[in-house]
Amino acid sequence: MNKNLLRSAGIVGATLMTASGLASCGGSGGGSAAATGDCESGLPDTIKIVTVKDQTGVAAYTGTEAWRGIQLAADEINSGDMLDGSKLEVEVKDTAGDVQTAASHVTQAAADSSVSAILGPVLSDQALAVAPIAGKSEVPVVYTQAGSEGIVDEDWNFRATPPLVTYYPKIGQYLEKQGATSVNTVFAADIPTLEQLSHDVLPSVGEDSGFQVGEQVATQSTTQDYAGPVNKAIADDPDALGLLMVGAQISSAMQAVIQSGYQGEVVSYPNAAPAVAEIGKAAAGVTWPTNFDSSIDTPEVKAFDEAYTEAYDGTATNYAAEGYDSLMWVAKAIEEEGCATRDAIKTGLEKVGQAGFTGTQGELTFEANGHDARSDGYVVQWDGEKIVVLEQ
Amino acid sequence: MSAWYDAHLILVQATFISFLVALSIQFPMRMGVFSFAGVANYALGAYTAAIVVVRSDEIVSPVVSVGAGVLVAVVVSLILALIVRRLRGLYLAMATISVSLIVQVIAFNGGELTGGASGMFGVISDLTIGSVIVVCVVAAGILTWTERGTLGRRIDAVRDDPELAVSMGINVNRYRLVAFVGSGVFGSLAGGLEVLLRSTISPVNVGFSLVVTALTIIIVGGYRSWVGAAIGAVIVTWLPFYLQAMERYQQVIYGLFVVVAAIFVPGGLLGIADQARRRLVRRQLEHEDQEAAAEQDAGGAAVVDAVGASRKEEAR
Amino acid sequence: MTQHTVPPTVAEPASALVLDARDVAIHFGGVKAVDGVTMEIAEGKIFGLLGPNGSGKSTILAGITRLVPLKSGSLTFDGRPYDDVPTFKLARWGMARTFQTVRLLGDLTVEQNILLGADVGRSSGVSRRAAATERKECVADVIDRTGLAKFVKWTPSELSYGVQRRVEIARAIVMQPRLLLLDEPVAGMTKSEKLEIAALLSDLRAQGLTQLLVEHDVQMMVDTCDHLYAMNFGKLIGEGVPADVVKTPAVQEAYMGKGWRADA
Amino acid sequence: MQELINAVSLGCIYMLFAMGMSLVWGTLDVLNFAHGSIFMFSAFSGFYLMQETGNSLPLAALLLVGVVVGALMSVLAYQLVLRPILRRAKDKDSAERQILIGGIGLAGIPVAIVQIQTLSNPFSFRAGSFEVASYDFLGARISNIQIVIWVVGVLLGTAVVLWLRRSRSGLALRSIGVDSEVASLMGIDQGRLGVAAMAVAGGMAGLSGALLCVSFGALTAESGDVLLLKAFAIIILGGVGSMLGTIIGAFFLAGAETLLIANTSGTWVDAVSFGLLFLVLLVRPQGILGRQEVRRT
Repeated sequence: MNKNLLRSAGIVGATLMTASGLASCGGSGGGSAAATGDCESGLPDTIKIVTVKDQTGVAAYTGTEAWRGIQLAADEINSGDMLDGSKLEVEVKDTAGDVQTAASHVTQAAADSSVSAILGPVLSDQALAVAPIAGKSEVPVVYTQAGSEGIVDEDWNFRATPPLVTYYPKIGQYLEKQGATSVNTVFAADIPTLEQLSHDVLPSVGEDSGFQVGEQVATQSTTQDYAGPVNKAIADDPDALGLLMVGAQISSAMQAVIQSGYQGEVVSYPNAAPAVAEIGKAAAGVTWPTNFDSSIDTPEVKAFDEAYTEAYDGTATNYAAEGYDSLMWVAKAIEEEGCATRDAIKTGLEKVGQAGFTGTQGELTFEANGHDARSDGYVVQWDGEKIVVLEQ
Repeated sequence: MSAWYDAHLILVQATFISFLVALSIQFPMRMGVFSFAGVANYALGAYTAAIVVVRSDEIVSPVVSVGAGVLVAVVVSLILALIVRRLRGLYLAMATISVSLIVQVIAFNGGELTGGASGMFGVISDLTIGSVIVVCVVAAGILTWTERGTLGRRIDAVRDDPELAVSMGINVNRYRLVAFVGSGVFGSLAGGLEVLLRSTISPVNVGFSLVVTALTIIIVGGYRSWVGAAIGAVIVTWLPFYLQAMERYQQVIYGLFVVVAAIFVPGGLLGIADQARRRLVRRQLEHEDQEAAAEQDAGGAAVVDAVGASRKEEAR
Repeated sequence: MTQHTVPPTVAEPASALVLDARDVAIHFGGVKAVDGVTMEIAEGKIFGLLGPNGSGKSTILAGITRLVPLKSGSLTFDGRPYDDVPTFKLARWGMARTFQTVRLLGDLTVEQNILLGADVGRSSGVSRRAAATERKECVADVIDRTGLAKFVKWTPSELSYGVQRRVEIARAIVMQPRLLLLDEPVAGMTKSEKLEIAALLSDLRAQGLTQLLVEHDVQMMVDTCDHLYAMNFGKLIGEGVPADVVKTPAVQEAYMGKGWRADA
Repeated sequence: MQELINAVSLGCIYMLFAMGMSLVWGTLDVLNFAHGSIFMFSAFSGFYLMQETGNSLPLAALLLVGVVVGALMSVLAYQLVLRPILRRAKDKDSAERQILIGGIGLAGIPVAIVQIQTLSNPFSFRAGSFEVASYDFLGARISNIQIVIWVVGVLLGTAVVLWLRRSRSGLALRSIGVDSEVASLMGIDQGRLGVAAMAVAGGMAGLSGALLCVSFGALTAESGDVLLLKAFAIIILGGVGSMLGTIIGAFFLAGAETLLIANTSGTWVDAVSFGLLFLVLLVRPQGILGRQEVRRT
């Protein structure tokens, strides 16, 4: 129950990487079959990739969207014959919002010697449980979202989504332009990433961009009534207000801001997109940095959005874009090595990562020896009817 | 076998850990103590073990790290037992849920020590599933002893009728104290072993949902014996796995399953077995009675009378 | 075998009284449920406590067994004051009781219910094994004498009411008590069942078991008891030889002639 | 002043949710763990209806949908699950356990259905014709939905208390709570009264679901869970069986939470409010207005 809420919170789990120096516990129990065989004979006819993401449960929307992106990527790879006649066969396993289920699926996929690589879960707590398993059984796992610390510290683990905190500083340029000198926040303190945004990232951005972070009102994932916290945060009438929480909470918080009559800037983060769209005109002016938006004007985004709209109606989401990029990364790795064993894919992912590539999330570079994605990000704003890109 | 085992390792581990978690609530329940402090004990066990492992420079034996957690949980349980000794029933349940939630919030706010909201990771140890199984077997052995003979009867009396129990010379308060301590031991063992197996722990893992899981295990399996907890742990761990074939509707099916169990299997699956056994014994007795009536004279007739009276009683 | 029900002499009693309850008062909020009652229970006799519903009989039993606290007064058992001794210890000292309603454990068999009484831990044996053997013999003996041999494997819900009550008495007797408190043991029974119980109690007295019998069946009290206390509104309204006590105006009035004349 | 307004609004919300749960717990011995799901699903039904018909329903219609769906679900839960459990249970303790677990199982079903339907996205009544607006009031701000919640809270709170105290059926219901055996001897039809009580409880859950969906801006499939635990705390705090106790408990918790948020770091809110609950229980083991069980042997 409580846990469910918190899990839905984990979606945003993007975190600044800190070199914590943890040794990987990688054992030497690697398997031995198709996906772990040799590369002499080139690529097999089919390469099996297992996707382990929430299709039901509290975070269903993240996993189902990511799966859509992955399928689009697979279609493109297979129909475009990118892998020299060899086909990707992607399969999805539902974690149902449960850590244990996620870990169990990864263990099974790892034990199945025909599986070449795994696309890992989106929630940080699931990813944290999966990471050591990947290390132990020596199977490459590529995550989207899942931004907590400690995930890609383990060898064999890769992340295709730039952690939120790495591109969030972009909001500084916007706030500076608006002449903001004081910023207060309301944030969900039990979500590591959001706590970090409020306590560390915003204040340090402020030092460069000329604003100070004052009142920071901590709330919990169990908080439902935002009238109190919002009123406390706007008591000294700051120039800008940061709203950093998840799911229905962000709607509640915006509702409270609108009711309070607050007139300053409101900044948030990518989770705000569905909430502002729901609220409509009253939410005009809410601004946030993001790694993807369907209105961004690059050829990659245009093509992806078109394919998405054709396949599923509606506009592409960041989760779908991340899923797409993650499989593309794997395909590029296979292409690079000309081999689809687990070892080769791991090496390929590292090589492609170190070189960087352009995906739907823009120009991706990778840190941690090619394991962890980074991008510049964009700043977007809800104008009352649609999302417009301010900083590209 | 080995391939199957490798693929299902997580579920096998989870079964044993769930068994211990369920015991942390079932053990006090058997003594009539409706306490959910087991979840708090799980958190204490897990965090203590994690802190010991992560903070020390050398490799710590699981005996030391898990043992430290058990020690902390037992001390806390003893103090808690003294504080809440006036509370009964759902009031006690609520008070102990409060304690569990407070422990969770402390974990959130523990800063450096507990890793705050992100929790702790990299809790590396050489604990094997074998040791976990040994712990479970030992626990089951000890519990078997408490479920039989004099001690078993006394525990039944303490649960079903505490006033009767004291009138029979049983120190009910001491049993209640033992109930809390037992909950502390089982809960902290579950937490400590789990964190060493999984290498991570965060406040998310020690919330109210653990209460729900443990309760479901106990009710589905049966609350009167550790065997019930074992049956429940297997079902609650493996059923969702096999329900995956239902895809999106697995949670709906699972809910229906629990509802049906609650209505039709009040004593849990273990209760069904018990009932069947009893019915068999009764049938045997009746058979003997009939033989006795046929063979004996007036003395036997009186017994048959009494039997007849009790049958009428039953029919009412 | 019968000697087993005679409690082993623990120590030389300081007083001839098994139970001495002096000026006992028990209040619930503002209600004076028991108000200054004195009872002296001497060894080897059956004492009766008579009174209509709500007169405070059961409450004083609860006070004597320390299930409810006293407002004032003092309690002595075998010469030892026990105002701050918990109920379970009292049971180990040798105070056994039955309850007004049937309090059998539904999940246990008759035998297991009776064994619960034998578990009390007042063992006088030298070794544990000897104690266990003694206990076993005692249980077998009691089951035999209470006529429950046929029912040992049954569960309470399968028994008639009368048999259930007999199981309760058996459970109390196997505790080898020094004093047996019986709270309305024949309420709701047929006449023949009542006679059976009365005979059982007299038999126990013959073996030297001191008893305090709480009832409102006047006839049975007169027939069974050696000494009678009568209560109403939380106070004693008479005591002495049973046949005399029930004839006093106060008792007659309390009972409005009901049970007594009808049964006489 | 602003804190007071916020606290009273939150208190009314807690009260509306907890009263229904308290009603059936105190009278029918049903601690309904599905109450939170009923709350959530009622609101979702309004949302679903709007989405499917493409209508922008007015607030009154959404509230009505909430009440009807809530009452229906609650009665169904009682007739199909909770009542059979009560009938089969051999004693009070086992009934308590089975009811608890039956409720937990039940609760999971609507949550799972809504998760499937929404893919766990929040849902809201924004497409409705009701516009949230706020006004300055004695130097603080109050919104129209807050006013609606106050009015509904006061009216319903009073109505339920009066119903239980004054009306014939209310008194009969209370007598079931005190002693169901005596009540049935007195010729009280427990089945029909039980259904009525469950309908009232479910209706209140549905109403609060719809109101909260507007007031909080949006709900998710799991929104009921948090409230459920709080309502559990509130009822225990006030004392099971006492409606007035539940009302006091609701405002106590709301007041404590609002004060805590205003004056401390918000991360300790749950710890402090459950800590307070814990302390109250230590001083008064039966809750603030709970019946002290006097047991005469």
